[in-house]
Amino acid sequence: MEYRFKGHLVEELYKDYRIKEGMKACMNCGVCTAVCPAAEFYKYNPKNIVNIVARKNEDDLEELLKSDTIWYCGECMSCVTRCPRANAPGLVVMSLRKLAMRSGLYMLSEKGRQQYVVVKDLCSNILNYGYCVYPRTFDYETHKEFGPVGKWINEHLDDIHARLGSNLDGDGPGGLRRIPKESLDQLKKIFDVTGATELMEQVLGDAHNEAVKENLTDEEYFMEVYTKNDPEKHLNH
Amino acid sequence: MNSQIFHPFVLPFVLGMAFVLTYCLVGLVRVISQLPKDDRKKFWHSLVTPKTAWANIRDLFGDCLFHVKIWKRNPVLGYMHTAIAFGWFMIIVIGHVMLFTLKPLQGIEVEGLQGMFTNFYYPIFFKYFAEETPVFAFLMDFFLLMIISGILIAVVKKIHSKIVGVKRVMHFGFADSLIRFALWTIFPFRLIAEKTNIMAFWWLYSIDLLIFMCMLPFTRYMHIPTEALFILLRHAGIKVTEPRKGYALAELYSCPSCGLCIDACPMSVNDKMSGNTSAYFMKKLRNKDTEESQRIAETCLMCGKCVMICPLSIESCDIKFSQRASVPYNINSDHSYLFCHSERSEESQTNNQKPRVLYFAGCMTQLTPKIMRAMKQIMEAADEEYQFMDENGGICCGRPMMLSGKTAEAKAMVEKNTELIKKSGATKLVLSCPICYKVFKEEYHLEGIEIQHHTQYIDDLVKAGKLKLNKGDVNYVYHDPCELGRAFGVYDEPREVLENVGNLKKAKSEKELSICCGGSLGSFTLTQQERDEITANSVNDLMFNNPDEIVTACPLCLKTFARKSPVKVKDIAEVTAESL
Amino acid sequence: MIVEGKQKIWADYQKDIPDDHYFYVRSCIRQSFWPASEVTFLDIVRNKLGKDFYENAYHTTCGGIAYHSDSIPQETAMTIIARQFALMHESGYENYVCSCITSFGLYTETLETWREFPELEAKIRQYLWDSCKKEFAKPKYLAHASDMIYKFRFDIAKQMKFPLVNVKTGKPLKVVEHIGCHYSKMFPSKGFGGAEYPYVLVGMIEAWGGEVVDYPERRHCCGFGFRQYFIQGNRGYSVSNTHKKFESMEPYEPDLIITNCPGCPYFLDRWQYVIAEQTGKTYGKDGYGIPALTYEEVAGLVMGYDPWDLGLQVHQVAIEPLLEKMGIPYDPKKKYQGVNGKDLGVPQCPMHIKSV
Amino acid sequence: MDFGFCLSPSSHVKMDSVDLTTFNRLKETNPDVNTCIACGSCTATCTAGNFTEMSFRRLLLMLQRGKEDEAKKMIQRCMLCGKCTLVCPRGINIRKILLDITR
Amino acid sequence: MKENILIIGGGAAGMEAATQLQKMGLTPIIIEKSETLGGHIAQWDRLFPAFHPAKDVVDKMLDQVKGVKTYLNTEVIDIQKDNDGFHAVLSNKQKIDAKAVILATGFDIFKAERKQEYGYGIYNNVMTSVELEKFFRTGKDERINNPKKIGFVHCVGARDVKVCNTYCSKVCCTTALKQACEIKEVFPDAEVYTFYMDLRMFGPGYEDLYLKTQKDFDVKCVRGRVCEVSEDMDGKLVIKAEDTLFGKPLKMTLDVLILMCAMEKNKSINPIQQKLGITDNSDGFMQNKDMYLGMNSTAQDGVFVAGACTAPKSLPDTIGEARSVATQVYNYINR
Repeated sequence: MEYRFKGHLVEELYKDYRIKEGMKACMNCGVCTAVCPAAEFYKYNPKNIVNIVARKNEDDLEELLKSDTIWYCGECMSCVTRCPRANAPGLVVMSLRKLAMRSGLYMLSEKGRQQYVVVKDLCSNILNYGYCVYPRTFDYETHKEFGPVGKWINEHLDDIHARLGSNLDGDGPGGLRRIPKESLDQLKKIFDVTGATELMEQVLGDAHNEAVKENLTDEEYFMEVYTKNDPEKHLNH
Repeated sequence: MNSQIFHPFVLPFVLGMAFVLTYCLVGLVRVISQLPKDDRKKFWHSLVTPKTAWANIRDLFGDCLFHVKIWKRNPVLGYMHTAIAFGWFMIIVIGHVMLFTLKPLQGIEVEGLQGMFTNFYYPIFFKYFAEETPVFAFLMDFFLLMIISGILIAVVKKIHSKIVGVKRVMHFGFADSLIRFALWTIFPFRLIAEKTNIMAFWWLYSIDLLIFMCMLPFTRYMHIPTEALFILLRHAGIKVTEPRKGYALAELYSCPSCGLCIDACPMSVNDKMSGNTSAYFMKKLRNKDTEESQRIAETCLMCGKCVMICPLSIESCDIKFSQRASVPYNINSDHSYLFCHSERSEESQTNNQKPRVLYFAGCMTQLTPKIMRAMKQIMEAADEEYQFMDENGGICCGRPMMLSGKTAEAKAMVEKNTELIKKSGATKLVLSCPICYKVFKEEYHLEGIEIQHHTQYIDDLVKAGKLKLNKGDVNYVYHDPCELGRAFGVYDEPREVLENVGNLKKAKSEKELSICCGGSLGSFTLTQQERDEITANSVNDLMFNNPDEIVTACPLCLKTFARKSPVKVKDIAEVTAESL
Repeated sequence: MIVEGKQKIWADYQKDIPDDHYFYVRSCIRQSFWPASEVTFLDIVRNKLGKDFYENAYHTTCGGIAYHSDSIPQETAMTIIARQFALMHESGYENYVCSCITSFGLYTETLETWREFPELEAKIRQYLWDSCKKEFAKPKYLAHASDMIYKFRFDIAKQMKFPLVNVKTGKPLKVVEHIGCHYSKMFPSKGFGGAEYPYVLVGMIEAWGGEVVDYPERRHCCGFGFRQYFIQGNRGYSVSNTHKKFESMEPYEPDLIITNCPGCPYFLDRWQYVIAEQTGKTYGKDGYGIPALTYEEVAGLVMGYDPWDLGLQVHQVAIEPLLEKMGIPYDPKKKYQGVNGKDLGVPQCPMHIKSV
Repeated sequence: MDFGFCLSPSSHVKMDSVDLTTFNRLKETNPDVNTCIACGSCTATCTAGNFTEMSFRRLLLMLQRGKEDEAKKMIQRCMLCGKCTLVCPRGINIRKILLDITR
Repeated sequence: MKENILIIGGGAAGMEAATQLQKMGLTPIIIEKSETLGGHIAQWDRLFPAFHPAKDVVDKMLDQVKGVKTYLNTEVIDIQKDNDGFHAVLSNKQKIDAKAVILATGFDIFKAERKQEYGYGIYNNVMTSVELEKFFRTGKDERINNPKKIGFVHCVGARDVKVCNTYCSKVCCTTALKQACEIKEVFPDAEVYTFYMDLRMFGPGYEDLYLKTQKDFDVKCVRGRVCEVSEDMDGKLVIKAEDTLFGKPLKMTLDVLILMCAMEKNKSINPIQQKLGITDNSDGFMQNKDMYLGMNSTAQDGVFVAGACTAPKSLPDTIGEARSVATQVYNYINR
């Protein structure tokens, strides 16, 4: 299969500052796995990931980038505190994820393809509103755990924020104010110069192509990726 | 001479005899009824088939009376057994001849039931009731003395077994000691009674016979009547199916506990382990001590030396296998993966179309890569079209699974290997491991494919002039692997090959007497230390003539000896390859 | 438990931050889910304590959530942060305080990475110039808003009306403190009390009369996990981790949970509802659940703010049992009202977890 | 209500509640089960391991960590060839143990 | 030839060096800051690998140094070097001239509370290997109440960047197994677990001890570093680790947890060490010339080192070094 950085995955990975910072040498003591919230529930072992990265083997790395494994981490960084060799498995995972996305290998795993959802939601929130999370795009129907109170909040969003002192979509400072256009423009420019726009367009493009392949609309594909949940495949019994 | 037709002292004998005959009859019916239907048919058939009938007669005399096999091993013991068995047999025969040729009681005609009754005991107490002619008297005395001479040897053997060349003897309980004592005294009492006619000795003689016969079924002396049945069953070609039923039962009771297998057993390197020998196994199983018999069955190395040395050729290993199989293996072995993962083996088959020789190294040989390398060199030097079946790892031949008594479980492996071998199109299968060799020979159905161990194969190549070997001046000793030597009689081929590459020295025990290396997969429970002791003993035996190198033909023997040997241990393939 | 041992560690992990003149940066999650908390924070520091906390209308998200969801490159997040620093610098401030823990972690990580790799800082400086024509100065002091409340905890205690005490029994309330993972797990020295026994919330609880509960899974993550929550199919991870924490704290019968991360109270609150819906199990007394509050809400409560001004009605777990324990008066009718008593209806009652 | 996800089972080895009946029984007849140093020789040489996940050292751990079912499943793969026993540096009679586990 | 040799430290290294130097006809002077000679080893109950009583060894050593001039409760507070040799000032104001100085200042035990996640000094039932040894000696420790489950954590304060000790402390593995056997002797019904990363059984009979630990004492060795310790409602310790050989996170409750604390250089000697111009190596121990032929020498001519002041060492190592330092000093004096 063809993908970007083929034959140069290791080289590319080791350019990432997070690898420089978080990948020293592992002695396989297992403290990261012991404390890891993901290792308890997923077929996941951060120690093994660090070992594969340390091995610098192109084939192993390709396998890893193609797999669901790197997408189980919750980036809580609890592992960072404890590692006796000052590795940061959490940071290593972040750089792996970035490489998986840039190389296109992320599209080969169920959990990797989910990047479409977060990239689409979070980047559009940032570029449109200047916030990662924005209440008007936080919908009860797709977040049932928001609960009856959440449903009530969604239904009376303006009233409740007004009651609680937000400056929802207002001018000037204050919570949830409308970010001035010049600031939004600056965010867009930052996205452009730092590669976020490129990454975002790539992910949206990959998803679109995949949707076409699966004979789905982008929206249908989005919902499929958003809801797909196969416990047997991922859970660690 | 007493002019009576009856004296009460005959009663103990009559009782004893009646008991033992009844017991044997019941036992006979039991054994025969326990045989599987087909086996029973075979048995009846064998009795009337001239060939087997002749063999029966030959062995009944040869084994039961003359103990030919014991003579071969140890003439003193042979004489001892013959003297007692044949002597006793003869005085019974002569007694009967006298009964019918000489009128025991002149003037008194005893007929009908009473006649049968008196004829029952007359031959046993003949001298009391009748006069012998001088010729008969001489014969009787001769055989009686012959028996007593045998008994004297037995007494000596009991007191100091080494004098008669036996290191270890069985240890028996009270019952066995008592019956032995009875046996030893029967004939001296008879002699004294006959010569002195003191009534007390006639009584003692008869009571001894009662003791002997009443205890017979419960002691090792049961082998005397059972042996005859066993010989018949063996000649009928019947095999062991269950550890304590039918044929196995006949074998169990045929074992005379002579103890010859104790010295032969490689485990007899110390007192504790000598308790694991077949004689004890048979005894425990006879006594229904399942726990102990299971333990011994699992400890046995299955080298087959006890079977080889047994005067009766009792297949004790087969009984041990069936004993092992009697313990359930609660795992449904699943070797279905073998059939999903065949690509690997097929891969290596594509590069060579229809080879003449298919080489299967086997699991153990994978642990001794030097054998594999040597075999490759040899086959290349001989310019053979060959294919290496398990160069990248293969499937077990199935023998270890069978050794544990899991015949059905082994089938999956046999099937898969058969499939691979047949697919290769080769006409000859060469194996490096005798363990594999045995199972391929016995359990695989590879019609049209010649199966050879590499010793045979190399020998063939040398004889065909395909291999030119340079003779060196190294002194070799050859160790016969159990499953190549004793199992298939492959003794000469390796020796001939070695004669071509160096000087062959003799081991102390060779060929069928060779001592297991101690590494055998046959044993499940021997600890490493115990195995090491066995190995050390076997190495000592091989080092008898101070060879420079030990050569064997089994990867497992090679690995095992390497632990303990003071000199280099090599496989015959290695030695051959070095001499190319 | 040997308290002296902890005190020793707390004494070792004290960071030096000034108590005034901060450039205040909001949190995406906090302003969306707990809008009144930020309002309360600013009210306390500005009006009750008279401090200078400046908010600039042009500041944006730090991008931390997108960064930790692997949606934007590290350079993007760093350049957004550099822009925020530039705004601070332009506004004449040197001290930077943020409301979000993810932000706090990211700011710390960024500053540490720049320290270790100055060439990366130079690169970001260039990016910022290329995109915004701005230049930044790194803050002299970086703090999280909970650090400020911790620092002012005794000042707040002086104005305290309702201590963390059960008015019926007179005993201190049992309080679970939950620290956001990114507060000090990556850089233990950057948080009050370090990574293992953080003091930032414990200090507040102690100062306001509560009793701290130390349960086995105290240090465990709430389970947010960024992408593990944002994608519905992954939420099992998130709820399972919260579940694990509640199972561990349950025997201690805590009265309330106090958090310094804006996300954690959302998960600790809403997952109690989900666990109840899915398994029928509720934590806390009488099936009400255990309230999980922000430190601003707790500070507001002890200082006598109206519970509905503090936004306690936007929690799914009912707050009333806690208010009653603390003896805080409240008007049940006003709970779900809008501005000027506007009728906004009442949320539905969940199946298992009780509401008043 | 269907949220589209649910609580996941924990994979932690809970040493407090592990059932060690089989392992303890095994230990009585084979005290050397305790002496495994997890060097992996058995796994590396395993004939069945060439095709499957079969690994004796892991199997012993499974029994000690309450995964008896998994262990029994793994044994099904074993061909009893005994190579593991030959290579074990601690001289553990592995084949015997494998047989005993099943009894 | 009655040259004074100043030996700082009256532990195993100092005592043995003094014994040898005296036999060579030199005049060793031991300066010991505590009130007895013997150092750490005198606080020990039994020695690995064969459970030999430490007192035996210490008593013999004490007997051998009987004739050596010894200052107890005394520290060197100043030292100068000139062409005549070294001039030391003791804390009792006394001045001593010596031709050579041996630093035999030994080690300190890693302060277990620095490894915060293990909760030493916070959770009642977390104790150190040194405290356990004291329990073996005295039979008393309020934390040990007929425990049913006991855990040992290896590498506490060693092989750990987070506490700035990246070295292996060498003796803790063997000590842990020794102590595991001993506690099993005291409480045969208890389950004993050791959490290790590598079991470094480097000496004669040590691997046998390991085997014995597994086979005869049924101590369960789990490969994985304990990650965190917490206390439950009953005051028992809940630990988390990964069973790395099994590849799964593991959780268990223990009654007592023993931390196998590493050796660190005894830092109370720092001022004198600085005055003598001897630096620390990257592990924080004293820098000797090299680790092969110059192991007893330092950058300062006439200043020698022996024992655990240069690296974590076992008792036999230390005695060996003490003997070799004596030879070095003798050659130095007679150069």
